[in-house]
Amino acid sequence: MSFSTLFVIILVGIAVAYVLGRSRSLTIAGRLGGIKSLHSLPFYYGTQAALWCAIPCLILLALWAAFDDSIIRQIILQHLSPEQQNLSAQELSLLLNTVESIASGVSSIQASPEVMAIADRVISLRQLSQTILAVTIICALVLLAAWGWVKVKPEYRARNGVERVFMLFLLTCSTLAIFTTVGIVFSVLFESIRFFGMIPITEFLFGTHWSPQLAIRSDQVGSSGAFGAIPLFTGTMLISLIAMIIAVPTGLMTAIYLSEYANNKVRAIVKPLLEILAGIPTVVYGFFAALTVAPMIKNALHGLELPLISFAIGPLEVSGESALAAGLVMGVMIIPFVSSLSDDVINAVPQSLRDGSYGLGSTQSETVKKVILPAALPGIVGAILLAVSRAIGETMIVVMAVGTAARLTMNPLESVTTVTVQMTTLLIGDHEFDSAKTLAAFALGLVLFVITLGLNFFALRIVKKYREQYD
Amino acid sequence: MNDDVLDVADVRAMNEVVQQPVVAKNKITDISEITETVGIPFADNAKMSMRNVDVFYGEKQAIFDVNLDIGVNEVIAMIGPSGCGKSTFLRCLNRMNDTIDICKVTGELNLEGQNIYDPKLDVVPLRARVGMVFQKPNPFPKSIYDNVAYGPRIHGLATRRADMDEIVETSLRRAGLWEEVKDRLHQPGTGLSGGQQQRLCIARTIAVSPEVILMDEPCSALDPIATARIEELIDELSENFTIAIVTHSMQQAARVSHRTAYFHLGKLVEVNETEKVFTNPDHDLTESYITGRFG
Amino acid sequence: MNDDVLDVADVRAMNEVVQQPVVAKNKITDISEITETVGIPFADNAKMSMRNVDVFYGEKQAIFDVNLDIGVNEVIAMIGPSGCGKSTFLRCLNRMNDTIDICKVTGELNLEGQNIYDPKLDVVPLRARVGMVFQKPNPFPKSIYDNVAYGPRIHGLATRRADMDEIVETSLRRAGLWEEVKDRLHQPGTGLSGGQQQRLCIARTIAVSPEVILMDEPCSALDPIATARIEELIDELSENFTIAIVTHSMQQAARVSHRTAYFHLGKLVEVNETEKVFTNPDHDLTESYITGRFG
Amino acid sequence: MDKLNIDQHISQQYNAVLDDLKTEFLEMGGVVEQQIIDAVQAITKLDDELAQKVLTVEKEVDEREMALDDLCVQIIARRQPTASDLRLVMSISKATRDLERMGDEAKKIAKMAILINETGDLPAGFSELRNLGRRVQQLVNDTLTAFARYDVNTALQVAREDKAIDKEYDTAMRELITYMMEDPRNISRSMNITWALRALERIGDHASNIAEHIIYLVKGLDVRHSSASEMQEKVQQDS
Amino acid sequence: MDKLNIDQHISQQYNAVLDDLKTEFLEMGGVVEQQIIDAVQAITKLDDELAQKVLTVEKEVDEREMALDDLCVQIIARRQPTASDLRLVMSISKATRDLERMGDEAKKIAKMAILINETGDLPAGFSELRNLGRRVQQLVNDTLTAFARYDVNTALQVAREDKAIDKEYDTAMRELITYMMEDPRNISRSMNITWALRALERIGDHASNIAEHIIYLVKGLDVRHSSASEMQEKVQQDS
Amino acid sequence: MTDRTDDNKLNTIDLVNKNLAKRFRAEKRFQAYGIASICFGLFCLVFLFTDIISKGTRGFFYHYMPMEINLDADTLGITDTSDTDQILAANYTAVVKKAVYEEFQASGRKQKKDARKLIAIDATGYKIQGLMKTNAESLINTTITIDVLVDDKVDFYLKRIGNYGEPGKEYFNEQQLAWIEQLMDKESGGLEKKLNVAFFTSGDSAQSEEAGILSAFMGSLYLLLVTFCLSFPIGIAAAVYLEEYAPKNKWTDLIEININNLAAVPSIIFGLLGLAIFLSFFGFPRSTPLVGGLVLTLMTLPTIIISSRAAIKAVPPSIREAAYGIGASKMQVTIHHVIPLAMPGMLTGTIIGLAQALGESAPLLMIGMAAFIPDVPGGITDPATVLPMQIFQWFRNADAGFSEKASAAIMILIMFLIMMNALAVWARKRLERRW
Ligand SMILES: Nc1ncnc2c1ncn2[C@@H]1O[C@H](COP(=O)(O)OP(=O)(O)OP(=O)(O)O)[C@@H](O)[C@H]1O
Ligand SMILES: Nc1ncnc2c1ncn2[C@@H]1O[C@H](COP(=O)(O)OP(=O)(O)OP(=O)(O)O)[C@@H](O)[C@H]1O
Ligand SMILES: [Mg+2]
Ligand SMILES: [Mg+2]
Ligand SMILES: O=P([O-])([O-])[O-]
Repeated sequence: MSFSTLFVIILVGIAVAYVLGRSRSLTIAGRLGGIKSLHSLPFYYGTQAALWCAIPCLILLALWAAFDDSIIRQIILQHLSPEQQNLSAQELSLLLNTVESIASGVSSIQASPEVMAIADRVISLRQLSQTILAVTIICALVLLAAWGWVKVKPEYRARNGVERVFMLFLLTCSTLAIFTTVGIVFSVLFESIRFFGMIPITEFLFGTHWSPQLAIRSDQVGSSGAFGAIPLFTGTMLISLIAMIIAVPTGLMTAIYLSEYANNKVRAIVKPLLEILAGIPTVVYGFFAALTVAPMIKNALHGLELPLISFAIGPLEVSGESALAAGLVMGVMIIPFVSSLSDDVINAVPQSLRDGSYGLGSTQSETVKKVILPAALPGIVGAILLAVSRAIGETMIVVMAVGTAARLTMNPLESVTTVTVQMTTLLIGDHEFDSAKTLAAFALGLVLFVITLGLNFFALRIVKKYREQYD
Repeated sequence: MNDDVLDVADVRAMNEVVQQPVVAKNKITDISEITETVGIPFADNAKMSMRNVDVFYGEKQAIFDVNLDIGVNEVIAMIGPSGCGKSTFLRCLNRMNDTIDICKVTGELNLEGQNIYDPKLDVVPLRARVGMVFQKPNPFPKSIYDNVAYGPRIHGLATRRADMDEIVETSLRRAGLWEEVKDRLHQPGTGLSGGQQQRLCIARTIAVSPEVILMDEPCSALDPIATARIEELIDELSENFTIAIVTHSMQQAARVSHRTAYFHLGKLVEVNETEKVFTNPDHDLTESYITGRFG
Repeated sequence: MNDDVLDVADVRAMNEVVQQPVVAKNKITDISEITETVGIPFADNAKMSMRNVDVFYGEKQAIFDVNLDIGVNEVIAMIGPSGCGKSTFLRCLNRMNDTIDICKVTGELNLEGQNIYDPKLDVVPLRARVGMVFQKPNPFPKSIYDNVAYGPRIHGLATRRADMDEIVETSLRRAGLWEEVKDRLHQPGTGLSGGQQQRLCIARTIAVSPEVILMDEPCSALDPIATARIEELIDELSENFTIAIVTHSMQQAARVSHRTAYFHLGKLVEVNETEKVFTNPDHDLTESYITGRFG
Repeated sequence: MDKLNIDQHISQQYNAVLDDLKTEFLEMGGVVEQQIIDAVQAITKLDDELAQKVLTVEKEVDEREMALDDLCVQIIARRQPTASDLRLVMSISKATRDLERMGDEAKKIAKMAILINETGDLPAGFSELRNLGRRVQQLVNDTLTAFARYDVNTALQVAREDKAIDKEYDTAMRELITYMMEDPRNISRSMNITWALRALERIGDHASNIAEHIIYLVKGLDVRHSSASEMQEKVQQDS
Repeated sequence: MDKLNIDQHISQQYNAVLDDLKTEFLEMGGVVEQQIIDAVQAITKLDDELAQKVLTVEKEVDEREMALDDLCVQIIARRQPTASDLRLVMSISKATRDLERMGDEAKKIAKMAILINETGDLPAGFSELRNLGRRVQQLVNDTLTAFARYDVNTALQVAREDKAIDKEYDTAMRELITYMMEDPRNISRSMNITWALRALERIGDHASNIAEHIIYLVKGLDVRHSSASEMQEKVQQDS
Repeated sequence: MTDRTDDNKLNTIDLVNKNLAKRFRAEKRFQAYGIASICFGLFCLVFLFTDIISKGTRGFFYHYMPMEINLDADTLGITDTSDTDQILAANYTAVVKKAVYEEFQASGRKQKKDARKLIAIDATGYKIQGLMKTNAESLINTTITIDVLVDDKVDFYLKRIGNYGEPGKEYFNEQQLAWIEQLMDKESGGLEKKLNVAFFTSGDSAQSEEAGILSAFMGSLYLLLVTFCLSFPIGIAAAVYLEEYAPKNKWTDLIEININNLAAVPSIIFGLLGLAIFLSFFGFPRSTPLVGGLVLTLMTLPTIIISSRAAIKAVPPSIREAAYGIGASKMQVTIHHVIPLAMPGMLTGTIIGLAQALGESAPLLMIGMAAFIPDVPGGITDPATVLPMQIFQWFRNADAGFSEKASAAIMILIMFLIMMNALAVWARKRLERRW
């Protein structure tokens, strides 16, 4: 019997246990004069019985599924002929793969009789395993259902038991977030440590030259490339800065206008429209930035002689992958992010403050500027910090619209590169997993994580503090 | 035994027959019969005078033909069942109703003879003259000083720092808060207790030297001790300001006001000296309301 | 002229000297001096009896050594200044405080001789015996019928539909709501007016036939008319239930209760017949509180 | 919607308590009235037993007075009455005192009856006593009825009638003094009659006081210390 | 924090109103006391002018009574007093009545003074009148002081003293009757003295009533209709 | 004092009036900024949409040309029509080429080569193979007329004829241009622009004219399925635990801070997580919706938990108290009251989270879902790609034809998203309750 069949059998068993437990409790209740004489409602007795069945059986099934193959493999390995046991690790795994494919009937290749014998053995072992499992589970189901049935007594605290299980389930789910964070840290930490074993951390953090491409040829003597991450961070900062310059004033003013000035009709139309901007996938923005905005900027600005600037540096030079394009588009993407977060905090400012201000005879803009914004300021700052962290971590727009040349510049018309772009370029495609080049991506990831973590931590603290003010 | 003597049975029987309240003056069962306000709705030295005021929320009329004067330095209380239009009427007096789109006010509302609903009139200076204190204390999340200074600042009432300091101090003193806060003027106003906050709001209102102060259930969010303080304050303020107060608590109206106006379903039923209203009101409805025959 | 005669000046002078309240019984200025409850905290036919109850919120003690009996079918009112621990004490009586993590209760609290803080005791049946009505009417967003039927359902009090119908009808009748809602039992309970909602909540509570009903400021969110209805209802319910009610309104305590308990800073200062408390309380603090000398 | 019944308090209990108050008051009035009748009968018929009964009933009246006063205080403390309810409570609180005083006076009459009985003689003044007794008794009855019915007109009539009774008392007094002067040995016993007459007059005064309270109760007008015609005027002005 | 002053109402106004009430009451007491002194002086010295003054003051007393009653009703309607405050208001509302009655009795004495003056003769009983007058006057003074000081002991003393005064009155009465019997021509005038004595006795009674109100006010005990010793007992039990 | 006040009053009103004009000007300016901001936002939206629509609509269409093709058994190299192997392995391009030469009357190597470049030979070959598979018997040695796809460059050029500079023209020489002209002029049987059905029904392809979005679409669908099945129950359970059960201590604070932080961790970091944990550590198969779903589950969980918590918080505590007050147990309170009442908010949060997941690409980049996957995945463990990745792939492809396919795919993706948002709105409307 396959796992899925067994699974269905277990489900049926659980259902039966539930029905049995419930009906028995009802019978008992009938004898004793109503459900009131039971400790718990019949539903709980049923559920308790079902849980008795479900938990052990499902655990058994899961364990079996997890270790089934490796145990069989161990058994096979022990029964290999001596010469087979002397094979190199690679050859052995090749052999085992062949056996596997024969046993599962994927390939009909004719192999050597020994191999065929092993395959046969695997098949018979598997059948045996399945049978044992099936028998165990069915027995367990019957026994546990009976146990659950016997357990139904008027004074038995079924509800309390069920509730404890329920709570454990909830607890497990909530700890997942911690495991995720731990997972993130672990998944970047070890690789990063290895990376810093190859490249000194100071060079990585304070070096101003980034050219990991040099390291492609691992046979090249003494070539570890240049891993100074400063240009990446300045690039990231430049683009984020441009994005924030676009997004913050626009988003903020939009939020203010919508929540304070606009009448209901306008708000009902404009707000969801702007929220569409937030829902558009970043890959679309990237596409837009690379194919529409970047050429447009280039066409518009390239060779332009601005009165003051060109005096110093001559006609403008605009790169086809300018930071400006990516920053602009990122800014547009972040507008709704800023505006809806600010909108929330502005709306959270109690109406009574507005009334108070109007009641003193202030105009609407005075109320906004002198009462509402100061009141909402911590929240708005928090919102902006969250937006910044979003901009820093943004990947697809920059991957699509920004070059890979790491240049240490603050000129928005030049092409720069960002942390996330480098991470993707370093990891995409199949390189050796151990090369400094690949590991550098993890190190970048670690630094990015730490930076955004810091920002978020800061932002969340501010937002939280602000929320408490009116609670 | 004399048959004429009132014995217990007699008394019971008589009571059965006379199951009626003490008074049955102008008995009203149909609200539409109320056409005119009884008592003394007018004043000789009117600060504000309202004539034939109707207020509509969209199609729905909330105030019907109200005529009322508010005298100089008078405390007038407005009472009545929930939804009778007290707040609506009060908010007409400094056009706070303008913030509600569907609200329409007709009739004549004069502040010292000037029609406040004159389309040419600007609400900003009007609200500086007719201040408002709200149900829930709503200090701005600024320092105590800035809270009080806010009004004078936006209206440009003080140019020099010293002037502003003086306005702030005077206002806080008048609101009976100075002693309690003078050492922490630059701490946030939201850190005060509820009653202190409400007094701060009053200080903020009087800082722009209004002539009239409107209060909409100013104590309903406060505990009894703070309420008593505010009531005390209202009494003191009435020396310099004209005050109109809406309250759900008849006792409060009884305590603080000079005259009491009773609203019922949007109509102004009775206005009288407070003593009179609470011991011997003129109108049957007022009587029934204040004796708890309906809410 | 005889010099002995009290003239106006004399009177004034005398009043200056005798600037004191009428009574000065056991004058207390330091709360720590209060050690024992004055009046009659105990009852012969106690439904619930509390002995040496202390309640802590973390480090902070909110209730100090309270001893109190609640008699069968008695209405006991708990009054006192804000934050004195009325709600805290009330919520001990059916262990609603369990929902607050930091809250710790010590002492003996008995319901008909059974210690309700016995660790082996299950709160679920306890709360079915000691029901609670809250400050704000809080009907479930379900139909009126389901609101009332919820309790009986989770406690398995009725198996057949007809039984349940009967429980629902009886409870609504007792709560004085049946006539008003019988035609719309399947409309949402949230569609009722505030007062009706509160009565629905009372019906919901009595549907599980509790023995004791706890009410924490049940009328503070209601208008006067609804309040009066609920007070009326409390009176009727006291025929069958034991009721403990916390209220901020002394008048309400005066109106509805048989005995009144006065709390002060976590201590039970006085328990007495309500008449006595409101005309001639035994303790100075009670006197000062009810006469409005502090809030 | 909650329906509006303007005649009844929202609180039925409050209604019941106010009704109780009024009933108790009228009951006490009934007891006092009976006391007066008994006392007059006792003195005119020299019925010692009846007189004793009046004396014992006096205790009940006293208790009733205290109970009523207590109830008034209770109502004020528990219900915070206003307007007409407050006037009802205050009137009753004051009128109770008058009823009690009437009872006292009846007791006095009864005592006189016993005294006269002891000395055994029948001095003059009995017919006056009987006449005045009848009028006063009627007056008290009218007063109570006026109270029960909140009847201002009857109350005004009571006030007027009291003035008439005062006149009659004066006449009787003068006659009695003449009689005393004629036969000084009887002075002591005649003095008893005098006191009884005086007691009847006081009862009339108290009835008139109650009438004033009725007017206050119904009209909210304080008509004390005004003559009957002034009262009439004030009342008419008001309505 | 708002500081707690247990002696004062949170509302200063309420305090002020209650103070006002008490002051007004004591002022009225002062007026009545003066009236009594004047009346006694008028009748013992046969001072017509003084007697006239008493009569005119009576109007003021009446007005004061009505004003005080009005104030009591106002306070109940506007402040909802409870406990001691309520007892204060109720006591004053009742005691005012007693004061007014005292004034009335003083007026009666003054009237008698005028009557006696008219007839010109000085019948017997003046010394008794003077004695009783002095005692009653002192009693009234004590009563008012006890009220002003919320002094239960003095109040109890007043109650006891009243009983003594009653005794003295009885003696005086008996003497007067003897005197009348001796000289029947004087009956009419002696009757006037009788009424005056009686009035003084009544004043004492009213003072004793006020003393009872003081005990109610301070102790919350209704000690009416009990003897002085019973009162004492009750009061001692309470504290 | 009172005198001073009176002075003040006069002063006040005068002062107030004096400053009025200035204050109203400031008011007007401020409003103008607000309107400008909104206009900018709306302009961006409109610009973005017009840009994408104008580029994308072309991607849905393609130019076809009806052509007569002679299925000559010899040229095909088929000897036995019942032999499937023969049918499959037949030389279909040869017949197509022959037909093409005939169509353009091309002769000579050069001309033939030019002619071949105008038609999608391979695609046509597959098409004929498809026909032959079912109907070899009857079709062999006949001449059929089918719509053949033109070459993607031709298509590109045709779509832009008349545009400024006629982009694409540079791909062709004189001869080819003449032929194209000739085809366009033809009365009937010439070029025809038709809806590109293959775009919807086929997977990715190296040839832009054959590339379709079906595999990516199915990949997205599987991915969403996995994400939904995991994140919805787990998210709700976690939210319920944190709001209803968790005691307030360091441990729960830690969980809370963690969740809030995870919500703002850059998505690419989740990619690293998936790469290190699921692929390297657990050894799950690469490029599968299963792994993608797991990664996106971790990524969307914070969103769902946060919005669910907000929804649970919005359930008035009074409801809980009410239930506790009549003796409901914690689980009963949660299941009977809290979850049903919070459901609209939870669902909205979930759908928004899923919409995010649908548009997400950076983490998938890390776990190898950027691979070239022409086959439509049959389950969650088959290698697959998703719509945003497909767009990214096509965008990076130098071939001009892919760019407009990418635009078309974007339109599909956005439509998908809008539908999901509409679903959220609908669900909220449907489940919302009044209190
Ligand atoms: N913004 C509004 N839109 C529509 N109707 C309104 C609005 N505000 C108030 N109303 C209606 O106008 C009437 C009067 O309302 P108002 O708030 O003035 O009553 P109120 O006497 O202040 O009641 P409360 O004592 O409850 O504050 C009510 O019937 C109410 O429903
Ligand atoms: N959950 C809690 N955590 C900590 N302290 C609390 C909590 N609830 C109440 N307290 C404190 O316990 C004391 C008593 O509070 P409680 O709510 O019982 O007062 P109360 O008499 O009901 O006041 P109110 O009349 O304002 O309802 C107060 O000092 C309060 O600050
Ligand atoms: Mg209002
Ligand atoms: Mg509380
Ligand atoms: O008590 P009186 O003196 O009024 O009879």
